[in-house]
Formats: sequence, structure tokens, C-alpha cells
Amino acid sequence: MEDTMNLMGLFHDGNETAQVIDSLYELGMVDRQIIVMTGVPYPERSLGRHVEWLRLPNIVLAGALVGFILGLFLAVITPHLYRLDIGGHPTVGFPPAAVITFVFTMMAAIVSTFVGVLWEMNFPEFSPKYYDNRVTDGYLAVLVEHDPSEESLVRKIFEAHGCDFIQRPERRPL
Amino acid sequence: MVGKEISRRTFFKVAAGAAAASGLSPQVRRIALEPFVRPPEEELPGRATWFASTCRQCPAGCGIIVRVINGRARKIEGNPNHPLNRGKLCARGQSGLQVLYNPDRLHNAVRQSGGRGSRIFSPIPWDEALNELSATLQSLRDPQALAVLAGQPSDHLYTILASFLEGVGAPPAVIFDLHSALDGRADYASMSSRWFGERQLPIYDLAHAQVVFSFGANLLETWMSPVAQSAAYGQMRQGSLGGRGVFVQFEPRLSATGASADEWIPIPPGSEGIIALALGRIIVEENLGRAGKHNGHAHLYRNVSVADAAQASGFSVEELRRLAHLFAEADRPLAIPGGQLTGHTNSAQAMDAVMALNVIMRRLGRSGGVFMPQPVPAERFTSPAPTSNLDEVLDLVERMRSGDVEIFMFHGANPIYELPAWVGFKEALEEVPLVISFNPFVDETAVQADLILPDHTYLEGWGYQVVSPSIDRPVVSGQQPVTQPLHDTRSTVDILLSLANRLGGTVARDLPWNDEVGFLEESSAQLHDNSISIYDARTPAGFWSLWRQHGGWWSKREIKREPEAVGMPKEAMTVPAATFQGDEATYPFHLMPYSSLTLSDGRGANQPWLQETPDPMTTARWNTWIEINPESARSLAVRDNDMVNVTSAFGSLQAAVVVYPGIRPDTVAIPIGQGHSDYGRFAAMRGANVMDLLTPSPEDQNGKFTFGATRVRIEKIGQMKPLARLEDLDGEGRESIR
Amino acid sequence: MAKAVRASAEQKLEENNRRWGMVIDLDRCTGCQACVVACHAENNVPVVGEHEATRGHSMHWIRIERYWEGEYPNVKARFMPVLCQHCGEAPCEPVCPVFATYHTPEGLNAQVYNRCIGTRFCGAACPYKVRAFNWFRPDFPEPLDQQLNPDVSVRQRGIIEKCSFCVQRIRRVELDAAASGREVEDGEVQPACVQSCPPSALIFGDLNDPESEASQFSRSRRAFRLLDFLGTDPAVVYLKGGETNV
Amino acid sequence: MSDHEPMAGDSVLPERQSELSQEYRERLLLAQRTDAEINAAVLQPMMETGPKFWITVAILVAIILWGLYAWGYMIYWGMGTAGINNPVYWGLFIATFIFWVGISHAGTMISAVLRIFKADWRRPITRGAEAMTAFALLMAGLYPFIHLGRVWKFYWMLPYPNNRFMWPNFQSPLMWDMVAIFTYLIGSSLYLYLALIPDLAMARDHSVGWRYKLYRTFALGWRGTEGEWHKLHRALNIFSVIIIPVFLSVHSIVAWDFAVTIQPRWHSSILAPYFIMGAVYSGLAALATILVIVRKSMRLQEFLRREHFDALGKLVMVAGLGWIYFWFAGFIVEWYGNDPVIRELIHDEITGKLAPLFWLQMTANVLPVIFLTFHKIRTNLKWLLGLTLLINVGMYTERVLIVVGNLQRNYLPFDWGTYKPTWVEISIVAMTFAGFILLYTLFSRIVPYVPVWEIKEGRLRYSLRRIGRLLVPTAAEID
Repeated sequence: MEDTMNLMGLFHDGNETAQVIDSLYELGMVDRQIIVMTGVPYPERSLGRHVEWLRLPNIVLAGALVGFILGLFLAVITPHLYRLDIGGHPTVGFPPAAVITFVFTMMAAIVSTFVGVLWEMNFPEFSPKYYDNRVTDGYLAVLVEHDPSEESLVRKIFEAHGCDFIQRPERRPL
Repeated sequence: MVGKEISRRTFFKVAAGAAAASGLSPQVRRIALEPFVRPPEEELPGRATWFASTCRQCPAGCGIIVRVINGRARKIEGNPNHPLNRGKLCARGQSGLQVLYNPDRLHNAVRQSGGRGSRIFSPIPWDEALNELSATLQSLRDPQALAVLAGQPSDHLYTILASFLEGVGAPPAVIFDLHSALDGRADYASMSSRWFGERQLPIYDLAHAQVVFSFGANLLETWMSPVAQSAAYGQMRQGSLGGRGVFVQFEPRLSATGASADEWIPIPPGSEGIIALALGRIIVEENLGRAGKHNGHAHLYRNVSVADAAQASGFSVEELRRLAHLFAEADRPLAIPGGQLTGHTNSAQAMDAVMALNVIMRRLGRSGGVFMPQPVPAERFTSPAPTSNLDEVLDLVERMRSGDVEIFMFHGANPIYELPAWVGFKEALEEVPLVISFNPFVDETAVQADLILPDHTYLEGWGYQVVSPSIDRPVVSGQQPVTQPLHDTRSTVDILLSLANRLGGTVARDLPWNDEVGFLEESSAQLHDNSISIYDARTPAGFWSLWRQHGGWWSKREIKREPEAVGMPKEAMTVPAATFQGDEATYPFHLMPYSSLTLSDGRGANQPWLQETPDPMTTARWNTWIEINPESARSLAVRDNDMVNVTSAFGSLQAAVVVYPGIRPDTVAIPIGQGHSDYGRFAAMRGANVMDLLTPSPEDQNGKFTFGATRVRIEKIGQMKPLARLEDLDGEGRESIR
Repeated sequence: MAKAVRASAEQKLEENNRRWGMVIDLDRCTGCQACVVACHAENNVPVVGEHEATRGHSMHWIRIERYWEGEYPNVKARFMPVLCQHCGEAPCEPVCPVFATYHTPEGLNAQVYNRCIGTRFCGAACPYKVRAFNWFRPDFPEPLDQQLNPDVSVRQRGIIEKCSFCVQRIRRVELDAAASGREVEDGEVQPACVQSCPPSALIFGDLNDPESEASQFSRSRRAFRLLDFLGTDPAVVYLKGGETNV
Repeated sequence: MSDHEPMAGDSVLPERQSELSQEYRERLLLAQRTDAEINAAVLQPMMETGPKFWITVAILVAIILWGLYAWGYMIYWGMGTAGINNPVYWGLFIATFIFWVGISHAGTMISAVLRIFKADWRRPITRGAEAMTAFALLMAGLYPFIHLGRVWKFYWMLPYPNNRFMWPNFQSPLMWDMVAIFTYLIGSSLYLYLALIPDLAMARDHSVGWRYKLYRTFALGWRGTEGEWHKLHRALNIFSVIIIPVFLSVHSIVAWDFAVTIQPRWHSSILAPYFIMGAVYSGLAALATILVIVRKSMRLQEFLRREHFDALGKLVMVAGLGWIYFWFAGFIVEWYGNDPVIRELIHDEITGKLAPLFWLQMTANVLPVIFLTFHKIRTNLKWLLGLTLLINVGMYTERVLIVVGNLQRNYLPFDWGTYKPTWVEISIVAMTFAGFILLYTLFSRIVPYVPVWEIKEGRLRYSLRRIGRLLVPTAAEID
């Protein structure tokens, strides 16, 4: 905590923000140090940031697989575990099993998507974090974690690109 | 798993123990038990005992066996050994449990403390009731002032009652019930005595007949002995003889019996005899059949004109000839008169005309023909309860009305409901100072009684009945209690015996028995050591126990007698046209009351099973309807479920319309059985009583009950009353959509 | 021990390879309704009363259908008793989510009341409409409850019930036969309707036994099955009326 | 309009220009707003609840309580208190069930399908549509319970090891039904919620008191970092793809409830696609109805503009054409086949007892399709409201016809029946309608009804470009 400081600048323009980020990169900052918060989803890469690789599709596929197996288990295996003689008629049929397996696959995929995305986002997360309410009012917030020595440089970059507010952010509960 | 089993088994043990402890408590309440689809072997809910007895739901006297578990009757089935019904039983017989367990039964002797018609009853101890009764009987100035009406009494009751009345010097009991009246039993007895010189009812060998012509007898529903006749019908249809019998029904309305027939001949009401004569004339004239020459019978038909008959009945001569050929050219033809036929003014002549067909075809004493029953070979069983003619009933009413009757007792009858309103029974009853009912239910007549001394229902009581009309052998159906009496009721026979004892004198000498069981045991002993008996024992006591075990006594072999046509008419036969009450212009429709398959003459109306069971033809339940031909319905602008006013010269009622394809356009039919004002929750205030419509004809005074001789008119009211029909009206009664 | 006995008994049942079935001779049937009341009495089928009967809530496990043919005066009415057909390929069975209705090894279409939750799917699927739903609590005003057959459970409101071919009677006969080490004889099992039928229009027996009376009749020239074209393989065989067997 | 009058070409052009540009002006109006203003415009009506609102809520609650009473009454006394009978084992309950499942379909259709196809006009209406899906499904989900004869044993349908040693029968379409509806309910709820998180964060930043606590809890700590947006987008795209087959399967399975029986007319392979088409049709119509009402009551005129209703109207029309097509495709085969039973059923429907219902169905489902071909009617909200309501009356009638009509007529005319609903059924059906409206009303006051972030995103991605005399919007969808 002592060796780094945080500075947050609020911008109203996306282009300027992208340039700020470029300048910060030039300053030798790395992705980890810069957090951009927006009230609007900017298209990926529009702010010049690289896109991180997601595990989400894999989670969904894994979930779907679990659902498939569960469905298959319920529709095909359990009737044999709970044996009931229904006069020689089969207790398992392909079409009903297909329906059940399909629906369970889908159900598991849906749930795993939801759980997966929350997992990826580390949600829910209510601990205090750097944030500013004005983000949802349309400002783009650039939060920079920097060496205390770099503060003036960062401020300069912010001001140079028409930063509306520059502040030392406070951690606040979200 | 183990725990589960033990707990379940324990539960059953506990249940069984509780049952044993409480004895009379119901074993099954509204608990959903484990279904019996595949129970563990050990779980049997009690062992069943079967008791043989006799069905008393109609006068036929079928043998029943009753399944008794833990002291409670659970199911009635036909007694498989009984020669009459051979294990079969009709809907009404099955429903007997609901007489026994009817929630509206009287629980003890009661006095109508709020006055007649108040329906306020207060219980009285039996001793008090009997004391009062014997005191009143003793104080009777003239024993002739005691009048008794019994409806369908069991033969042992009749015997005791007859002795009792004779002993006290009272006039004999009037025996009348609507069911027997609609069967035409009294008419039948007269016909039998005219033709064969005895009052026994003849037996028709339906099972072996090849062509059956039934003139108005609904022999598969309520007439005489429907179970035995249905069994015979089944045999006639697809029996072992190979050939399939032909069945032709002559009646104005297609009854369920007519529906089972191959042909339904919709004859005008009251024309049965005319048609039978015409058929006979054709047979004799054309010398049809293989029975030999008909010369000997030609004189009978001297006055018959086939053309006139054709005109009167609305059928062509060709049609009558076709029927005559059909009848006469069969190997074993059989003509049966009865039922609707007996409700007309010309019933006696019509029955003769039909019976003559059997005679000219030489069907007396032949297989598939007419027989006379062999009497039971014991004196006690040779005088079964007769059926009174209507004139005796009218005479009783007259005596009551003129104040000659001081005590009126009735048993098994419900005259206020069963007799036509014109008889005025209720009004006459008001002139009687003391009215006593022995019925287990508060019916319409009991509501007008001062004292109700309820008899047991037939499943709790003793008795016997000589089966009549009989079957191929003499049969005495025995009746015994299958369960303890449910309530504090008392057998009427026992009451009579104890009254006799209190009164002393002749009557006490004539009726020496302590109770009815003593009487029955002694009666059974008369058949002990009889060579034709189905069973025998060394001692009378052993015999009596076998009697109870078998549910009566019967011969081990067939004994049928060939009737002797001693009363063969010497003169030419004529059948006058039936006359009808109400002129045709004002009352355009013939009214045809018919006994309901389920409720019979109305005594079944307090049994929910019977109420809920659909009428086979209309599928209607729980109410009264009037059947109208589609054409007539169109001209009256009425449709199904429309309420109409049905008015006769005597009275009127309301009923819902059933558009009925199987009825003549000039006839309407109303089932008997509903329209009770009392008789318990299931019967009361439901539909209308068609007896209120009947209009007296002059013939009634001569003893003929002309229930078919009324004309009515029909007016649309403009209301609807959806009948509880099982069938959907939109289906239009079609078999399939194709 | 008990379990072993039971298991062997069950095995025996399966080896029997029975198919219970009924033959209904329409030429004998007179529409007399004896079977209807017998069924009510044997199986504790409730009575619903006039109001509910009018609303289509009546409960009969067997009913006599009456068909009109022709117009007056050449009109005919014919009767046909219809009860559960105990289909070999029953449309009602697979649709039940809880196996309340299922096929027994002896060819019965069984309804297990305790399993039923009342979806009424089987009723909707049944082409014969022989399934009765308990629309209300069954009402047996005292002491009418004493008429109840203790072999048959009284059904709760909200479940389907239907003809069981009087399974309690079948089972009793089978157990009695097993106890005395003999085979069940033809005609020994009689459902209540068959037992009561006055003209003997109903015949019950094992259709898989070529010698049984029912089986012989089912091969009659007069035999047909109700809505046979649906492929439900009913175990109830009707014999056409109006003609002879030969 | 007057395309067919070439002579008047010049004079018409400015008029058309002004009319067209009105829509763009509406759009521009929004474009000129700041984000803060948009936030306020969405949040303001949520927070203001006047007496009218509370009266509405009170009435709805009253209806629901009455419906609950009716349900309790039915459970206590038996299903017979409802009008269902032998042989109409299923009645209004199942018909309403299908209706609600059908309504639920438009939400996903609008939201997922249009998201996949990147249709820009979906933005303001997705949330309303998704909420409709969730709540309609909640109501639909009640019916399997309502309809059970022994509802207290409903859990016997759940597959879990139990002391009854019974496993549910997965061959039963009811099991498929249960699983599919549960899946769809979960899917649509999660889908709704996922897209809601950024807006909850927005609401959190602009509220105090219980609302703050509520929004904070459900915003899960959303800050709007690039990573979060990126993951959200991915998740939503995956969701959109997964939920479409689910939505197709749900109504197919509902249709199979009927089609797997051998009842005449039910036993048909067209039933499933027909049900889906009908579901989309009725769902879109219901969405239009709801949007018109919400727009008025929540003053969202800026967001829900004529262009949206125009597009929605077109979709309704297309779905309507599809419904007509499927109906006819099924009908002509049945009619031509001339199977006696089906012939009888068709006769009964078209000329018999059910004819009033049938003709109501046809009128209410076909007429709007014709009307909706006109741009002026599509953009006239009163007309649109009336027509879409009519469609839903028609579709409800269709459900009743399918369920009741085919149950009261079957193979044996002796067993036919008639069906009249009683107060019990009507009360319970009214309860679910009131329940749906109440949930929706409360939802719209608690949660931003318009997906603010999606609108802002849309605003970010399009601009107006002048082509000749016209201002044309151009959109950038680079993902």
C-alpha cells in the first residue's frame, strides 16, 4: 500500500480515454495497473486494451456435459435402479430419454453459464473497492495504480486529455 | 425395509385387535389403505363368512349369499345352489345392503308425538308399545275394526298374520304392493284358475323356447322373476341347443326387454289381446305349424276378423301373417302375456287370447312351453301369500272412510305412495283412530301413522318364501339373519306372537310359538325326511341347520307338471277394445307408467346405488322423466330436458322430457319410483309420482288395476331441468361416429 | 423368510404367463345394470348424487352404453357394457408420471391409488373413457360406510380409479390355490360383474390359456374388440349380437 | 400512403420526409440527452408511486386473495368444484397453462433471437420482454399444481430416492413438461437477471434507503470495468444461443402432452410447431399490449418509440401469418383425410356447439394480421393495443378449443361431454392474470424497466448520416 498510489480520472469522451491509456502505456504502465470503468459497454479494443482470454465457454461445455450425463442417468439408468415390472413393457424409450437428456443438458448449460460468469467476475464481491458513482452517469473512469513518484506524470496525462475530474479515489463499499 | 414391514404388520394386528375388541365398529372408514394389487401374503383383512338367505327386494324370492366379515354384511351375491337364480342377482338384489345400512332407518320404536304428518317422533320402549297395542286390541269392541294391509309379506309372516287375524276375529289382511300389481300377479292367478283350475302362477320354459312372443311382459327387467328369466333368456340366445332363439316383444314403448328382443312390435296400448286373437285366427285358418290339425280350436276364433284386428292395431294383414308364420312354424314357440297388458281394461280377455296361442300350438307341458309348478310337499308351504285384487283395497279404503276401522296396521306396504291418488288412501286414513306402521323406514304412509314399530330389514330377519312363479322344481327360499340387527328393531312376527300370547284365547292357542325361529324350525321339520329333498339329516334339528346353510329347501330333481287346460274356453273368444280415461281431444296421449328397472315400484328409491344406476334405455338417474316420441316432441315443440306439465283427467305432474325414439307417437311413458315426499334423504323430494295421474276406470271397481288406461295431455312449461343422464345428448345415441 | 416366500410366489405369477381377459356376449346382455351395482358394491365405488351426476361427475367402473339404430317404428336399441379394456398397449400407462397406472405381469391394467396424484392424464389419454376421477371426497353417510368391502381401499378425493377386474378376487383365488398347491382353475376367478350377470353375458378367464372358456369365445367368429383400429390390444372381447357362434 | 400516385410525387416528398424524420427526431431527442438525464428519466417513474398505483395494487391483491381462496376451496372440497368432468378431464386450467407458456415465449424470442441477429430496435424492449417471460412462466408453473388432484403429493413427481421406492416415470410427457418448464424458468430468470446487473448498479448509484440496499445486494459489486463488460457480453451471447432451443423445446413438449395421446386431432405431428407458432404470436402480441400500457403509465415515450412498435407490429404480423399457415396446414390434412371422428370434431367446432368460440378464434387471430400490414395502424398505439388484445383473446380461445373441444368429443359418442367452467376455475384463472399483472407492475417499479445500459450502448453505436435528402441511421456492431 505504501509503495503505490491510486489516481482516478473521470472522462466524458471515449477517444480521449483511449489516448490516455495509450499515454499511460507509453509511461511504462502495464494492464494490471490500469482499470477502466464505464457505464456503457465500449466495444472491446475500442479503448486500446487487449482482451483477456475467458474460461467461460469451457465452463459451459463442461456444465453441458454434466447435464447430459445427469439427464442420461435419470432417463436411462434410474428406471433400472428402481426396477418396476410394468407387464413386460420397456421402462426406457429412446425418444423420452432424448427429450429428458436434451433438456437436462440445456438446464445445466444455462446454470453453468450463470455460475461461470459470476465465477469469472469474482462475484458477488461486496468488499470496499475504488469506485465513483459518476461512472453510471456517463463518465469513463480511469483508475491508475502508480508509484508515488509518477503521480505528476499521470496527472499531466489526465489533464492533457480533457479530464473532467481528477481525484484520489477512496475505497467504498459496493 | 424391515422396520417398514414390521410397522405395517403391526398396524394390521392392531387394526384386527381393535376390530375384535370393539366388535361392531366399522372396519373401514374413509382411510385409503394399501391397494390389493399385490399385497404381502400375510395381509388378509379378515376372513369372510357367507350366509345364505333370500332376497326381498322384489317378490321373486331369489336365493342370496351374503358375505359377512367381522359381523358386518359386505356384499350380496346370488346363491349359486339356489335353483331359481343359480348364483345370479339383479341390480336391486345387489343393492340390498343399502336397505340394511340405510342411514334413514328408524333406530327404535317411535310414537309420532307431534301428531300425524308432523314427522316428530319420540322413541318408546318396546314393552310400552306392545302393552299399548294389546290393550287397544283388547278394548276393541268389534274385532272387525282391525284392518291390516301387507305388501309383499314373506310367507311366514303371512301365515302368522293370517292365523292371528283369524284368531282375533278380524277380517283377513289385504295383500297389496305396487310391484306385484304391475306384474299383474292377481290377474295371472285369475287366469291360471280359469284355464288350469289352480291359482298357481304358470312357468314359462323360456330357456328352451325357439320363438318367444312376449305381450307386454318386461321379463328381463322387473316382471315376475327377472333373474331367472334373464338367465333363461341368455340360454335361449346362445345356449347349448345350438340354435338362436327369436324373441319378439309386443308393447307400445320399447322397454329394455324390447331392446333385447329381435323385433319390437309397437302395438297400440291395449291391443295385445286383439293381435293375439288375430295371430291365432291366422294359425288356425291356415293350419300352420307342425303341431297337428287345428280343427279342435277353430271355434275359439270364430268371431275373429284379421282385417279388423289389422285395422285396430295399425298393422297390415301381411305383417300379422308374417308374425303368425314366424310363431307357428317354429319348433318351440312360446307366448307370454303380462306386465303392461294387465294394466288395461281388457286384460283378462287379452291374457286368455295370448294363452290360447300356447294351447293351440300345444305348448302345455312341452320343452320350451308352459308348465305348472309342483307344490312343495308339505302343508305349511302350500298356501303362499296371495295378491289381492284392487277391489279388496278399495273395500278397505271404503271401510276406513266410513269409520269402520279403528286400528289400521300395515307392513311392507306404502299405500299412500303406491296406490293411485284417486283411491284417496290418505284421506281415508284420517278416519282411523290408530294407525300403526311396521316399516323400517319413515315412508309416506308411516308419516301418517301414530306408532311405528319397525321390523328388521330382510338381512336381519327370519322367514321363508315359497318361490312363485317357480322354476323347474319346488323351492322354498329360506331367509335368516346375516348380521345382528343394527338397531333396536323387532320382528313383526315376534310382535304378533307376543301379542297373541298377551291376548290369550284362541289366538294364543293358534300361535303357540315363543318366537318366529320356533315357528320356522317347526315348519322346516315338515320337509324332513322327504324323498325329493336336496339334502337330508337324521334329526329335524340337523335338517333345520342344513336348511339355514342352504338358504332354504328345494327338490333335488326337476319336477314340472303339464298343466291341464281344464278351463279351455268353449265359446268363441273375443277381446273388447280397451277403454281409456280422458277423451282423446283433450288428452291426446296414452300414459304408460312403467316400473323402473332400478327403483321398481319406488321401494328402491332410498338406495343410492339404485338411484345412481342409469336407466338402461334413457341413462337417466335420480329423477322423473317422460318419454316422448321424437315426432310428438316436435309437434309439442319440446326437446330433451324441457320441463312439461303432464295432465290427466285426475291430476297433473311435472317431468323432464326425454325424446325417446322407441315409443309410439300416441303414447308417453313415465317411470314409477320417484316422487317420494318422505322415505329418507335419497328418495324424498325427487321427481314426481306418476300414480298421481292415474284416472279411475269403471273396471277398477271390479278389481282390475287399470294403470294403463289413462290419457294425458302435455304442455310445455318453458323451464329446463337437465337430467342426470350418463349419456351425452350430443352423441344422439349413436354407436360410433362412422 | 417371508420375503423369500413372497419372491417365489411372485416368480410363480410371472411364470404363469396369464393374461386375464373378459368376453362380453352382446347377444346375451340385456342391459339390466346388475353388473353396475355389483361393481359399486364390490369395489366401494362412491355415489355422487343427482347434482354431481348431472355435471358429469358420476363414477361407474362399468357402464352400459345404449345405442339407437334406425327411426321409429323400425328402431332398435342395443346395449354394450363398457369397462376398462385392460389394453395390452394401454395409452393411459406411459403417460402417468408416477406409475400410478401400470401393467401387471398378468396383463392387468392396474391403478395404484396410493401412487396417484391426480394429473388425469390417463383419463385424457384413454380412448374408452373408462377412468373415473374422484372429484370429491367419497361420502358414505353412516352406517352406509359399513357396506364397504374391506378388501378394497376407499379412494381419496383427487385420484383416478377404474375397473381392476376385481384384482382382490383374482389375488384371493390365486393365494388360495397356491396355499393348497394347485393351479387356478378356469372360471374360478369371477369379478363381481361376471358373478352377478343374470344372463351370463360376461365370461372371465385367462386369454393365454387356449383351453379357457373366455379364450375359446375370444376366437369366436362373432368376436370383435372395441376401437380395435387404435391398436390398444384390449383384453375385453365382445361377441356380436344377433347371430350364432356356428 | 400514396406510392401509387406518381403524379403527386414531388408534393408528397417533403411530407414524407417530415414524417420520416419525425422518427429520427424522436431518436435524436434521446441522442441529445446526457447519460445522467437518461438515468433520471428511467429511475424517476420507478420511484413515484401515486394513489393510482396503490389502488391498482390493492385490486390485484384482492383478486389474488380471492383466487387463493378459490384454490383452497377446490383443494379442500375436491376438483369437482371446478367444471371439469368426465370426459373433459382437463379444462380452463390446462388451457390457461398453455396460454401462459405461450406468452412466455415472446420474451426470449425478442431478446435472444434479436440479440443474436443484432437487431438494434430490440434494446428498449428486451427487459420488458424478458420479465414477461419470467412472470408468465411463474404463472404457468402454478397450473401443474392447481391442476393436480392431490396437490399435496406433488413432490412424488420429483426424482429423489424415497421411502416409496418409486421413481417418476420419465416416459410421461408430464415429466418432460416439468423438467422443461423448470429449465426454461431458470434460464429466463437468469437471463433476465444477468442483463440487469449493470442497471442495478446504476440504480444503486442513484438511490438511498431500502432501494440502495436492495440494488447493492443484487448488483453484486458491479463497477463496470472492461473485464466485467466483456464477460457479461460473452455470457449473454452464450445465453442467447442456449435459450433458443430451450424455448422451442418447452412449447413442443407442452404440445406433446397432447400429441402423444391417441385422442383424435391431438395425435398430430404438426401440433408442436403449431403450438410454437401460436406461442410466439400470442407472446409478441402480449408484449405489444404490455409495452403500450407501460409506456403510458411510466412515461417512457422517449424510449419506447413508434419505430419500436412498428417493428414489433411487423413481427406480430409475421407470427400471425405463420400461425395461420400452421393452422391451415394442420386443418387441411385433417379435413381432407375425412376420418369420421375428426370430421365430427371439425363439424362440431365449425358449425356445432363450439362454433362461437371457433369463429371468435379465427376472427381474433386473422383480422389483426390484415390490419397490422398497415404502417399507420402499427404505429397507432390505440389500434395496436386493441389489436394485440384481440389476438390474445383469440389465442386464449384457441387453447380452450384445443383442450376442451377435443376432450368433450371422442371416439364413442355415448361418452361425449360438455364443459362449463365454474366460479372456482374462473377465479383461479383470474388469480394468475392478476398475479402476472401485479408481479409485472411491482417489477417495473423496482427494477429499471428500460435496459439503460443497452440503450446507452446503442446510442454509442449508431450515428445519423445524411444520404441525399435523408438522414439515415447507421449502426456499428463490432464485437
